[in-house]
Amino acid sequence: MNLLGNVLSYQHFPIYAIMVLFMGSFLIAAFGENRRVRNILALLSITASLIFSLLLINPVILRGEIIGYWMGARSIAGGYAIGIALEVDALSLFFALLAACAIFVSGVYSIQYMSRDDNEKEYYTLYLLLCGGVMGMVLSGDLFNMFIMVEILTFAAVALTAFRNTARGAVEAAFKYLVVGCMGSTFILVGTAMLYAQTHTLNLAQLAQLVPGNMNTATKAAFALLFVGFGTKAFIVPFHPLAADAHGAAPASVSVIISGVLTKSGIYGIIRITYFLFQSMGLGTMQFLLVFIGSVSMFVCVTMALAQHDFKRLLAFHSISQIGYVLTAVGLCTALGLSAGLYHAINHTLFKGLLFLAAGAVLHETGTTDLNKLGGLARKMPHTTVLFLIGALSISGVPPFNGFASKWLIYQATYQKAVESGNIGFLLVTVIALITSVLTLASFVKVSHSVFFGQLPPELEKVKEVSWGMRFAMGIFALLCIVTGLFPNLVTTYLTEPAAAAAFSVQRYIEAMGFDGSAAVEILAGSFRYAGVWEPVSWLLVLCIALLAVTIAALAGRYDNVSLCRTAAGDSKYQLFYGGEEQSFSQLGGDDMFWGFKHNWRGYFSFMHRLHSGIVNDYALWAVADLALVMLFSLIVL
Amino acid sequence: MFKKLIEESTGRSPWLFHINAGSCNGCDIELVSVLTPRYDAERLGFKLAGSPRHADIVVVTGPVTKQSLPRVLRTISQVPEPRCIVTMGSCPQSGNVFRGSYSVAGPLSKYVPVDVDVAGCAPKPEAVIDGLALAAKILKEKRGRMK
Amino acid sequence: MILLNYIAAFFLIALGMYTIVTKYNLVKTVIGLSIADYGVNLLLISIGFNPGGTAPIFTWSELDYNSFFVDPVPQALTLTSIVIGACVTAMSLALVIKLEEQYGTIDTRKIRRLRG
Amino acid sequence: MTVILEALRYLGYVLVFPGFLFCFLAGMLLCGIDRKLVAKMQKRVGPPILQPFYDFFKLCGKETIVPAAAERISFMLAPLLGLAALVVIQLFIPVFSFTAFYGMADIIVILYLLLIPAISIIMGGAASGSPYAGVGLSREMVTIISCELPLVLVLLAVAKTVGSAMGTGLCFSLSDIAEYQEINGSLITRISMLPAAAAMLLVIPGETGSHPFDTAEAETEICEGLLAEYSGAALGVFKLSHAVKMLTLSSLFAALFLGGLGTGILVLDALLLFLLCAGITAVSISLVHAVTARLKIEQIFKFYWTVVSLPALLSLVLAWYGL
Repeated sequence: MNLLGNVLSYQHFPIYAIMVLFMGSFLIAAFGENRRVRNILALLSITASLIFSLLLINPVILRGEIIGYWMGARSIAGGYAIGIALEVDALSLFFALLAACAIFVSGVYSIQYMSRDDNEKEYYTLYLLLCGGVMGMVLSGDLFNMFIMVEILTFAAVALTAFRNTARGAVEAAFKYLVVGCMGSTFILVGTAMLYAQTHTLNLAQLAQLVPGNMNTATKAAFALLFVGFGTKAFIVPFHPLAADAHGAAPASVSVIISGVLTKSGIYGIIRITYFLFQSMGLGTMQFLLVFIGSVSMFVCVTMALAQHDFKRLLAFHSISQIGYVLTAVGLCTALGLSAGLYHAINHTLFKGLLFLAAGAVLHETGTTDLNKLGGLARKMPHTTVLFLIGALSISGVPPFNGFASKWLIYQATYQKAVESGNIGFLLVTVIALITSVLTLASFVKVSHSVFFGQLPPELEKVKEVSWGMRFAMGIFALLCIVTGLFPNLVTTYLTEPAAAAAFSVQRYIEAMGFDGSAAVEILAGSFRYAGVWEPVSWLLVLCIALLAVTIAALAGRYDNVSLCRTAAGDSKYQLFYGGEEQSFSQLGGDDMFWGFKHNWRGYFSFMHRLHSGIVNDYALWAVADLALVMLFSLIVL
Repeated sequence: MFKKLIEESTGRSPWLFHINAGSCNGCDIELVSVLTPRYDAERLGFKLAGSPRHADIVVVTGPVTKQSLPRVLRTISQVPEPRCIVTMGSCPQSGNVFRGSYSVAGPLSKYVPVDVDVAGCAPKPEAVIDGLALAAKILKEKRGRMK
Repeated sequence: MILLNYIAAFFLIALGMYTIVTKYNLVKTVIGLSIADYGVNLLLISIGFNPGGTAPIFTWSELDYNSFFVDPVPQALTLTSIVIGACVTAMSLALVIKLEEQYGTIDTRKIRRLRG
Repeated sequence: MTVILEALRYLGYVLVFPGFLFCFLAGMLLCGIDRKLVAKMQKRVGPPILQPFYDFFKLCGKETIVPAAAERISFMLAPLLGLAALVVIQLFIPVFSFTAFYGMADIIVILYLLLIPAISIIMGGAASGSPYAGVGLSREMVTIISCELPLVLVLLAVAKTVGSAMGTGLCFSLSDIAEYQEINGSLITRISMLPAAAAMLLVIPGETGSHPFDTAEAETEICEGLLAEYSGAALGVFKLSHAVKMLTLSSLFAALFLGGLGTGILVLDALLLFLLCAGITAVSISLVHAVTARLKIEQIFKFYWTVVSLPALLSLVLAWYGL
């Protein structure tokens, strides 16, 4: 009984949450020949992982504990950490919860989505490996273990990118991702090694205790290496082309993980090293670095997305653009900013997951994601259309969906930062963020017109709605999008603010593992008040009343009395107006949209097109150049 | 009461859609001149609509060539009820100088019921306004007959 | 002695990066990755090296404050890193074969269907 | 009992003032005044002021055709959603010292709420399946992008001016902006706000899609673009939305720059607001309409991101340095 109680103590839950995924992976590799066994194993392990993460909410977020867990009870000897540790504070758990939710939904979706592919066993093995890697990385309390988990997830992600290796560009994308991803991993490893050489420890808490007091050239270089290394995992500029390639080729359920979770683990790594390891976020220059990269990411990627004509590739660029928002907000180093950034991280996982699943549904039914070949699917796939629209409106920040709530906080945070620091540069960031938001809307208008509205191409007449399981998975995301949008106070109070508070209490993080944290540099969060007001529930209520009033008035005026085409052959009265000609198929292609905008920026767009040359050497060069610049920067300012 | 209001409004807000069925452009220019400051048909509520779906009155000019006939009929059928058809100039009524030509399918009244004919080559703007005002009146009556 | 190791390690890493950036042959890219990886391994092992130290293999009774041995942690890291390096090489070579099948070339300048 | 009375009061706000009834009457009248003024400026007699009402009721009595290629539900729902969203915006804009729904939305929210009517018309047009609508929605979206930059700059400038005067640094709340103007006089009297007000006056015709920025609904080139397939009551609702949007934007202008003129008596205030809106419309929509020819879409974009944005930016910089 005592043993059982011991085993079920929440202290062990972090490792359980990681291990069930890896166990699932091994078991499927070993016994996954049977389809039913495989599905049950996969579902069991992702559900168990989700449950273990959810059970951690009570101690970690509500009671504010930090779980320090030494594997094999090897802890500290001679003042140095000798064991492998897991350390779960609210920040880690926040990302773990995000990961667990996305993994669960995308796993449910996979069951039917992947049913037409061969090698499902390998798919689930790799899929659970990827999930386990993400989980392990965010819960780890050890820098080297973070590296190993990063390697595992990079590997699984590369393999899954190339999973449909007959699809156009899948293997190419995987190779590019592998090369640059491994360069990033190498950077992380070199950074880890250099930190170890200086401090003789790998434990994050102890590093946080020792590093900030002993800054020298080696640790500064290590900072740059780690920063760029985690940057490749988050796909921030200049690594965004890899994300675009990988998402375009990977199955949609994997894209959900790559965009919703893998990029977040990169962001998590960046937060860990900047806020904890080096405790450098108090420096204005370091804030500048993060905010600059974030703003460039969000703007460059949204413009790149406007120029795309592949559904999933477009979504991939948007995903980096949204990561730019997160990074910008995180880089502000205010309580409001960090909370807003983390809120946006949740929302990004939800709506981008939803959008990728919708894209996957379209691909599953039509066999293509080329925007120039699709159209009019709203009449064939009404539920998918509604779910897609929820996602599209969320990402464009249209109230009352969740994207708006977090963007609203981000604008406030950037503008407040500008006012507090007296730096007009942050004002520019607010403007860029607002413009990016409307450009996001533009590209989703393009998608919804070229995929779901407009005219149905004759060859898509036989398309059907996707199966219930896939719609159910999308429905979960859509519901969460609405809930997190309608109750921003709940989300900030119970998820993002504890996580943000954890990021600002380095001392507690160090002391939770039994080290002396008194020397930790306290980064001041500052207090904040909202400069504006936003009450989504009341707003929605008013909108519903207004809509009801309009509808009643309209129905009273016989608005519903429309003439519909009753005959099958198509009366000319119900044909579209073609200047008098007979109706024929003509759909405005995705490439032709927004000419007025693109024409004015043609120089920019052609420059960008040349820059994203698709040659792996160029991308590798960007990585090296980025490393050189960041290293120079950190050597000067840190 | 609403029915009355709608009926009254229908007579005061007729929107035009102009179809050129092979016209020499004389009537087209005259139709536009009706909207210029000198004649200003807008004071009666007339407006040129861009799409047949918005129109109440279809103004057809030209002798209705064989090429244009199906297009004219299709476009007219796309105008929502109640609608009025006005022929402008002599061509759509009789064929005018083009009568008997191998390519002319007119007159228009062979194919659709025409409500108002405005004769002339080209009709004077005053005549056009008069004809359109008459069409507006017919429109109002048609609306009154609708349920 | 140890300084030479560090110089060599960073030289190898730089050489690997240089290979990846400048060589247009896919196999050479893979070789570049491996070279960088060896550089990292050398760096790791050099960090843990104590001149004159013994191998870090003791029982509890033998271990006291006079024991002088090389740091075991970097050795463990190196082992892991070697394994990962082997995986990278294997995986990337597999992808190269697939790429050659699909594109008929191993020139990176021609493998750019995904761009812009 | 009090709860019911409160609910009734709020229902009254939604339905009567500043909700539906006010929006309907004032918007349509504004539209009529605009048409009359343009006619007068062009030396025409012009339509009667009540012409928009005639148009609306006529359209209500017409047949509504849903094309066979259209997605019926979105096609018919879009106009209603757009109208409802616009009326809700109007509820949040303070009428001098009176705000129907106090403390529920700020200017960033208004900025985004203004997108909803645009999105609904875009979705409706896209659902019709017409290629003209496709071209129209592409242009409509570019117009929205064009207007966004100057509008954002104007709003931020106002937020900064009011915020630094109130000692909080920045202020996004419309009620606070109105309150500030009650005490310190209209913002337009400040030199730093003059360029912003000018920019806002030029943003209004772009946002409402009136001449010369109406490429998205150009009737002569692309057959009214997004509205090409709409007929009957649905079209009428869109026309009504257009009129209400004129009212909303001009009353937003009044709330941002002309606050503090109120008398405190609601009926007089409403009348005053309407008069102000008519004045703003006369300058920003009618005058601009009468003296210009329609621009091309890429010219619109260039115009807004340079000519209109620069004064707004100037204003923001001036506000930043506390002028």
